[in-house]
Amino acid sequence: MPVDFNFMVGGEAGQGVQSVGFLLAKVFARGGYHIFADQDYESRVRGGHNFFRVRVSDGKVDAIAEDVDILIALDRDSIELHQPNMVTQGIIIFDGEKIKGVSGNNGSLLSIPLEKLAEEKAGDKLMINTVALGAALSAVNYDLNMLNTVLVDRFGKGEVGDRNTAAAKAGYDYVQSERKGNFRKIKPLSEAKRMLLTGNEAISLGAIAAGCKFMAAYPMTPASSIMEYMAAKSKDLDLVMVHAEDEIAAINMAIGAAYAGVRAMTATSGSGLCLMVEGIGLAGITETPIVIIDGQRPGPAVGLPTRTEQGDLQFVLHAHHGDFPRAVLAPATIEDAFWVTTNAFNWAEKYQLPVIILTDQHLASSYATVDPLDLSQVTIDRGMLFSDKEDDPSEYMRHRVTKSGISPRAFPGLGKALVVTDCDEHDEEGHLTEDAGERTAQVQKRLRKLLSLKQEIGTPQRYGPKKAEITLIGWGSTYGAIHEAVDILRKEDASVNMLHLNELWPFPAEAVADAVSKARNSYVIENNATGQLARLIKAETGYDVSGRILKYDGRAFTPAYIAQAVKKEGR
Amino acid sequence: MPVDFNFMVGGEAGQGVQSVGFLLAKVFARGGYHIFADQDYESRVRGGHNFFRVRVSDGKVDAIAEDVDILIALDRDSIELHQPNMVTQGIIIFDGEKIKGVSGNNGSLLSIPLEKLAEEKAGDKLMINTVALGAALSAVNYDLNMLNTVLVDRFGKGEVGDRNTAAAKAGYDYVQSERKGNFRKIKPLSEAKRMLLTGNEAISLGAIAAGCKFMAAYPMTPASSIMEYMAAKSKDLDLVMVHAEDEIAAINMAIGAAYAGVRAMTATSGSGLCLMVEGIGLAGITETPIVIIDGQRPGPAVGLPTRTEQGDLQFVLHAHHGDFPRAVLAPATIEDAFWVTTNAFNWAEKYQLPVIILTDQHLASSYATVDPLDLSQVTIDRGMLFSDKEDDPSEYMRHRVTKSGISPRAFPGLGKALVVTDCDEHDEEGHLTEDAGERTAQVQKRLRKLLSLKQEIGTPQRYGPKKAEITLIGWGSTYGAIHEAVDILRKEDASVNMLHLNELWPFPAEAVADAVSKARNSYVIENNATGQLARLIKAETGYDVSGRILKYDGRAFTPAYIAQAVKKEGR
Amino acid sequence: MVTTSDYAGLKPAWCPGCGNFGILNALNRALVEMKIEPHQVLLVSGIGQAGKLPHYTRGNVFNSLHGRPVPPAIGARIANSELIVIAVSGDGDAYGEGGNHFLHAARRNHDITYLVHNNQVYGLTKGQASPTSDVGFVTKTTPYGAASPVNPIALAIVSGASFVARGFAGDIDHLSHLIKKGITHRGFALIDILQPCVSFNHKNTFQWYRERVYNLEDERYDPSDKKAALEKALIWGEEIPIGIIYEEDLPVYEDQLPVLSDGPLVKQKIDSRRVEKLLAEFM
Amino acid sequence: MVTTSDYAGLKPAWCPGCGNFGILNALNRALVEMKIEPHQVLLVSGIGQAGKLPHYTRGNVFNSLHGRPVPPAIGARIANSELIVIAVSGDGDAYGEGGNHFLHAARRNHDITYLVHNNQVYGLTKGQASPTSDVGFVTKTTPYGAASPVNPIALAIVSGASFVARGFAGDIDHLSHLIKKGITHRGFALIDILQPCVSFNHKNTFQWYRERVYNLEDERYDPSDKKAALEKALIWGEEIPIGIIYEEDLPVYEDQLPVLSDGPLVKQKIDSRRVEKLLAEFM
Ligand SMILES: Cc1ncc(C[n+]2csc(CCOP(=O)(O)OP(=O)(O)O)c2C)c(N)n1
Ligand SMILES: Cc1ncc(C[n+]2csc(CCOP(=O)(O)OP(=O)(O)O)c2C)c(N)n1
Ligand code: SF4
Ligand code: SF4
Ligand SMILES: [Mg+2]
Ligand SMILES: [Mg+2]
Repeated sequence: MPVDFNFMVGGEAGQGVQSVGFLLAKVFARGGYHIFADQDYESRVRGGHNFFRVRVSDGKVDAIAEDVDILIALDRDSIELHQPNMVTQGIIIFDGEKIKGVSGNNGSLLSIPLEKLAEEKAGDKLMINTVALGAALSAVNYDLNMLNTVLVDRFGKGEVGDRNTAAAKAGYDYVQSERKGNFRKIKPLSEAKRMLLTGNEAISLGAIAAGCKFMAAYPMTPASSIMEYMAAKSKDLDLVMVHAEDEIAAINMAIGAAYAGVRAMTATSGSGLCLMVEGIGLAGITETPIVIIDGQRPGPAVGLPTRTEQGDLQFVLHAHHGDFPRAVLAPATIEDAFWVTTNAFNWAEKYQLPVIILTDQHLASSYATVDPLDLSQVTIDRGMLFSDKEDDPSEYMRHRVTKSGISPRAFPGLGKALVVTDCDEHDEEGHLTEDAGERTAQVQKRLRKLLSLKQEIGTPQRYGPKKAEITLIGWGSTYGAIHEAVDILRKEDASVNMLHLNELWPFPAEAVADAVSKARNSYVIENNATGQLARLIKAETGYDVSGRILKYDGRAFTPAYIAQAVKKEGR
Repeated sequence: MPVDFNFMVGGEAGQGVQSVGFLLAKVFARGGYHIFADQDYESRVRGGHNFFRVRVSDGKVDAIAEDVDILIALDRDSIELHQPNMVTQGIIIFDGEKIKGVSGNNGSLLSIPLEKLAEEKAGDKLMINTVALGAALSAVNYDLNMLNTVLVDRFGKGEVGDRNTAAAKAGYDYVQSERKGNFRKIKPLSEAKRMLLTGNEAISLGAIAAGCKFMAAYPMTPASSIMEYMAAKSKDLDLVMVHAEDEIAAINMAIGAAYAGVRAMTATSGSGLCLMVEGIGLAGITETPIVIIDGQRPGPAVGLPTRTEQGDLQFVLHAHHGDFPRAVLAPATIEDAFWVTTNAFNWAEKYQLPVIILTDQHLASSYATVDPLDLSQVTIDRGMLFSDKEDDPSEYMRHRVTKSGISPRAFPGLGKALVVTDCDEHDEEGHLTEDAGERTAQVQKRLRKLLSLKQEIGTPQRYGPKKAEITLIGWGSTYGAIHEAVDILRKEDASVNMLHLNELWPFPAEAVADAVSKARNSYVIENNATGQLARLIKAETGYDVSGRILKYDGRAFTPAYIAQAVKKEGR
Repeated sequence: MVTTSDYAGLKPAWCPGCGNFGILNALNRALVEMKIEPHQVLLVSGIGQAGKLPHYTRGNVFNSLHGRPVPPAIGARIANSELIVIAVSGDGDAYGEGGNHFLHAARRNHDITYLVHNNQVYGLTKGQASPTSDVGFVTKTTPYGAASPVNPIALAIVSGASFVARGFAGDIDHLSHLIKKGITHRGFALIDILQPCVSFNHKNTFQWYRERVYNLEDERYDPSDKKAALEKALIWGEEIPIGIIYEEDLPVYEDQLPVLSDGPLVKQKIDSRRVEKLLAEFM
Repeated sequence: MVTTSDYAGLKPAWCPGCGNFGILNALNRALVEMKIEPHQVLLVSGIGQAGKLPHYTRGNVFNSLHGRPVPPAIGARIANSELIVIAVSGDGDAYGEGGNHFLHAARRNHDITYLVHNNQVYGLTKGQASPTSDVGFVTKTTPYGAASPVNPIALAIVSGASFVARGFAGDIDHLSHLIKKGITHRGFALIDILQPCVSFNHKNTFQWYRERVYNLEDERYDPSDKKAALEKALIWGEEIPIGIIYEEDLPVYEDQLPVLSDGPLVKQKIDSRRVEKLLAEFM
């Protein structure tokens, strides 16, 4: 029987929901399963309601499911809120001694004296999480040893590790003896080695692999964990992460570092990006390569700080006054986030412009299993560089007008060439000018870079039959959900395929025009309120999509939601 | 003989080019002529090269001409740079004792000992400007008394006034005696009372007429003169202008004032607008009415600080993350700037959203004669207001979900209703929420306002025959130049008309689609490098224009330039 | 009569034991004791745990952007000079993102009261260093320890604020007294409040502050002496003075605006015809 | 040998008689005397008359946004710790638009030299008040007179800058000496320079400054005493001290970055394979 099984852990902020969820995911990842896990949390540190969903599958999964097979409910709200999602044979694990008088139709209630067991068997009331974890694994007859090694990896071999394994065992045994294995069995598969990581971790790794040596940022959900990861690795990986006073400083520091010759980036979310807009233009006119990560969340303004949205597309395409080139990328999956990021640094330097990576809270904080990354596939292309040795440094002009629009870069202080640039319009040397001719030449030179950059843009990813009556079009983090929705619909004999973009600007107009014009019905699937990609498609191809499946409540799409919506549109 | 005559004053910054130019314009405006005058200046306080062009016509003019009839050259550069533009019978007035060895084919050289006359007749070397002014007027046999009253208005009746009139007379007499009236004659017309004012003055007057009582801004060319005008009138007109520490503070102060119940605005240019982007979203989500003046200049970044461009269109349409309504207006002429501004305040309050007025350096600092404004035509519509008297203040909810999307406003402290709002997503009361349903309701409510706002948008202005082979499409300050280009082309028997937009968002898609689809050839005329309106048309109508006549060297279009370009496109 | 129940707002989403509760109580008490009704007050806050405070009491509320409570507070105060305007920030909000507004609001001496919940850490975003984190404070964004902190008290004094005080969330009586003084004071009144964050700041705890704070009113201290105030402002470590550190009658920005002497701007009528006289100037 | 001609840049577009010429001369002289070659220097400026300076000398130049010379200067300094990084601002640039960066760069004590051409007015935008305009200074944007000014010297000291000086554009010898000291100093070195603007500031003229400035080196003044420095910082009016007002050896931001001890970041190779060990942590 194929495995596609869903756990959920629910509780208040501060109860360790994240930790239980992560360990669950880890233990199945170690067992060779594919994992997709997402996090739903409020903008508070204690209390409220958080949950963590772990989807365990023996095939590749890139999206979350709505159904829940096993719910670990650390509080009463978790039961009340999520019972409707329980499958009929689902199990709700909770501490009946703490949460009294629970009832309901969906899912059978499996009350376990979590706290008591934690105290008795592990000598620590706070171990209830681990007891629940053991219980959950027991409810699918999973291998307890697998959990033990994960716990030891996490908590060490000392007392804490021991107490955790004891707690896990207590939960495991309790369920076994209570229910006598009267459950479905999920066994570890052959031990395929996969990594389990979040979108933000993938981006950070991509940046480091690409040789990013400088990051400056200001904390903002969901981008903060990138700065935190970079900071944590700064010593070992020889890089610098500056926690700046604000986002304006952050982007300007990164620009300074990039001008001086190191690969540099910043990361933020909508509100912070607003403050970086002037810096984007600074990078544009000084032709300084920088990478900007925009972790989208619902706007406008502070909006829903810990939720997801894809509402920044039109903003990042046009952020800043005047006309100059930029690139906009949007990773489709967690693995893609790694590759897109390495690519971003190359494009930034080859074309000497700002590259914006649009990710979102959903991609940023979801976990997925990823096959080992082949680092030998990472290419580093620093673009055209001026060399003192080959050319006369006294002739160097930072903004030389060339056919391609690309002027070789030199780095200040590394040679004798003086590297001069200016956020005023400048002449070829970089000095400020008001001359109409020089101005025109520089504008054209900068825009010419788009011509070759356009050639780099890959064809959007297609999935499903070449020809179909319905084409679902998406971008960025919705890839997994749309992909799976196609499967669901095709199983129901619909003629559906998918077109998905992870490179948004320069826009692959031809491929999209082709797809939209050929489909009888084309629907954009977007996590925003107006269909920003649909608007972009219209602007770039003239085509109207036939429908927009939009969601802007801050929650991610599920495959089932999309499939349902497509069917509704069809009616 | 119809009058359409062009003066130019050229010289270094600090030589009083602006003052001579303004007085020239004034003297002809007083004489009943229509005036259009523009200023070309560098980003420096002394030196360099500035010029001021004054077009004098007996019919309405809204654009500058390229030809020069009389050039007042205060330095040598002025002659060298502008001689090519002189008409064959043109005259170059200069001080041959200071500027020696001048020659050239275009325009006859009229050397006048300006400095000597200033010293001898007015007792002040610095009066050379006024001497030149007198000379220029003499060269068209204009009424010297008219100049005298203008000088007295400007310099008072005291010694300074006297010396100025003496200087003017000296120049006037010198030319009369030298050339014996051997010139074209321009006589004052019936004294039609018209105002002579700049675009920024028109905007300021519009704001004051609309009841704007609070402005906060940070100086930036070409918007600074709005803050300076507002500050100058703050005492007499009972308003407040705060020179803020930066643009972020400026827009946020304006938002605070608007929230508290007064009409409020800010003004800036591209770089400053970049810093206001987060504030735009704040106004969006808190539904606070503010008016933002964006005086466009060439970008990106600091670009060409004292030049003109229309490069902010796409930026202001999409500035900020997330989806929420806004309005974007772009005055066509200096008179229009007044009306557009009064309108902006009404829309801002009726729909409780940010309204952006796109002007540019050209419109901001050009002068035109405007027929007396009929203030009784100014309407004040403050939108839906909550009243303590009619309703129970304890039931008041700032963000009540209504059919129109508009929730009545109350002002804090004026009644017992508590006015609560938040830049987080909020519930109807204004308190922060993370609820998916409330979020969705608020997004929809805000976007619904666009439906009624759309009804307010007027039909774009048409000029020329209803049907034509060529339609020229423009927006904002290019109105005058395009309008006149149509005349030029039609005189040459071309079949041309014009479609011009001064209300850009919500976009009048139907009218534009109709025009573009009916014209055999449609050309956008835009002061930017990529054709931002063309892009907007495509996005909103799906239609491609047939061509783009673009200019992005920081200089405004002239009618002749456009006519020429259209003919080239046709080929 | 104004009672505590008039100030009963939504249930706080703060962590149990957070210092913010003390500040909320002190503020409510001050307002009640001053007999101010909720509709007379405008609370303008930024984003952060501190920024949520206005939702947990009652009044007019403008919960603004991160780092930006001060400018809208100024705008609103100028628009309606009858409003009691209180801006509320966290330390990151006030001195990090909002540093520039802080400086200039102090310098222009706007007539608002500014409560800064200074927990020396970023609470809402989960524990990064703030501009006031003690030197060496290790967080996920400052693995080598935070740089030397800003000194908000000294900054406010040298910038020109006319009322500069430090409170402690653990001393509600004293804090509510300071808040009353701040509200009564004409001009920019900064109250920087030591606020333990039980979740992310395990250094500057209630205990830590309690062992260090001492009340300036207990010594013969004259807050009108700027030099002495600056000396007090430099004290931080074994001892931490709380109370009014600097207070002076200094020119207030709003007082120099001629129009405000005719009453609140918001109450003044709009009359387009007044522009007539301006039009004449262009003839 | 480095000579003055190495520093001959474009022809300045400043007004004749502007104080900026003195600053340009003093800087060039300092660089020549320190035997620094143009390619070793990075000048990062903002927008304003002061911001144009780098074009009028020679070196690597990053002419940045208004208010933003400091952050890119920091970024560049971290990227290449062998560069001599000098940031250049006007008073509006540094203390208005750029106020927040100023505070925090001082606080973190980054190793750059910061020249602020303080003409107490906005020059390039034609005469509006600046944050340092004397109180009461009437301009088109401050018709009722400017509010009390920021005190850059005091701000820098209380924020944590380790070198704080004031120069005068009319005393090139002294100023060039200060600039040399500033460049040599490790840490954030602010040199606030009194710079007459002959076009828009008719109050604070060469004459006005000359009558007031006195050199701290002429009295027995110890710049390492913070309290004394703060007292000096408060002096403005009849007398204006110039010279090094505060200097201390304080921890420098860049010194705590472990990677910089291996030489400039920009010289370090990119090696993607080093990520291998990180990948293992996710298994
Ligand atoms: C422009 C912007 N940048 C960053 C954030 C993210 N953010 C929200 S609160 C906060 C800091 C909170 O720290 P503090 O101001 O000290 O408040 P506390 O939570 O400690 O009370 C940050 C960085 C944001 N909302 N907006
Ligand atoms: C974001 C932004 N705001 C405003 C401006 C316009 N601007 C250019 S220079 C300047 C102020 C100049 O004053 P200061 O910094 O004192 O330099 P000075 O010209 O006096 O040397 C301003 C406001 C700008 N370029 N960018
Ligand atoms: S994180 Fe800290 S500041 Fe925020 S509510 Fe919890 S204890 Fe208070
Ligand atoms: S305006 Fe002032 S600061 Fe600018 S160049 Fe002229 S004198 Fe110097
Ligand atoms: Mg804090
Ligand atoms: Mg200045």
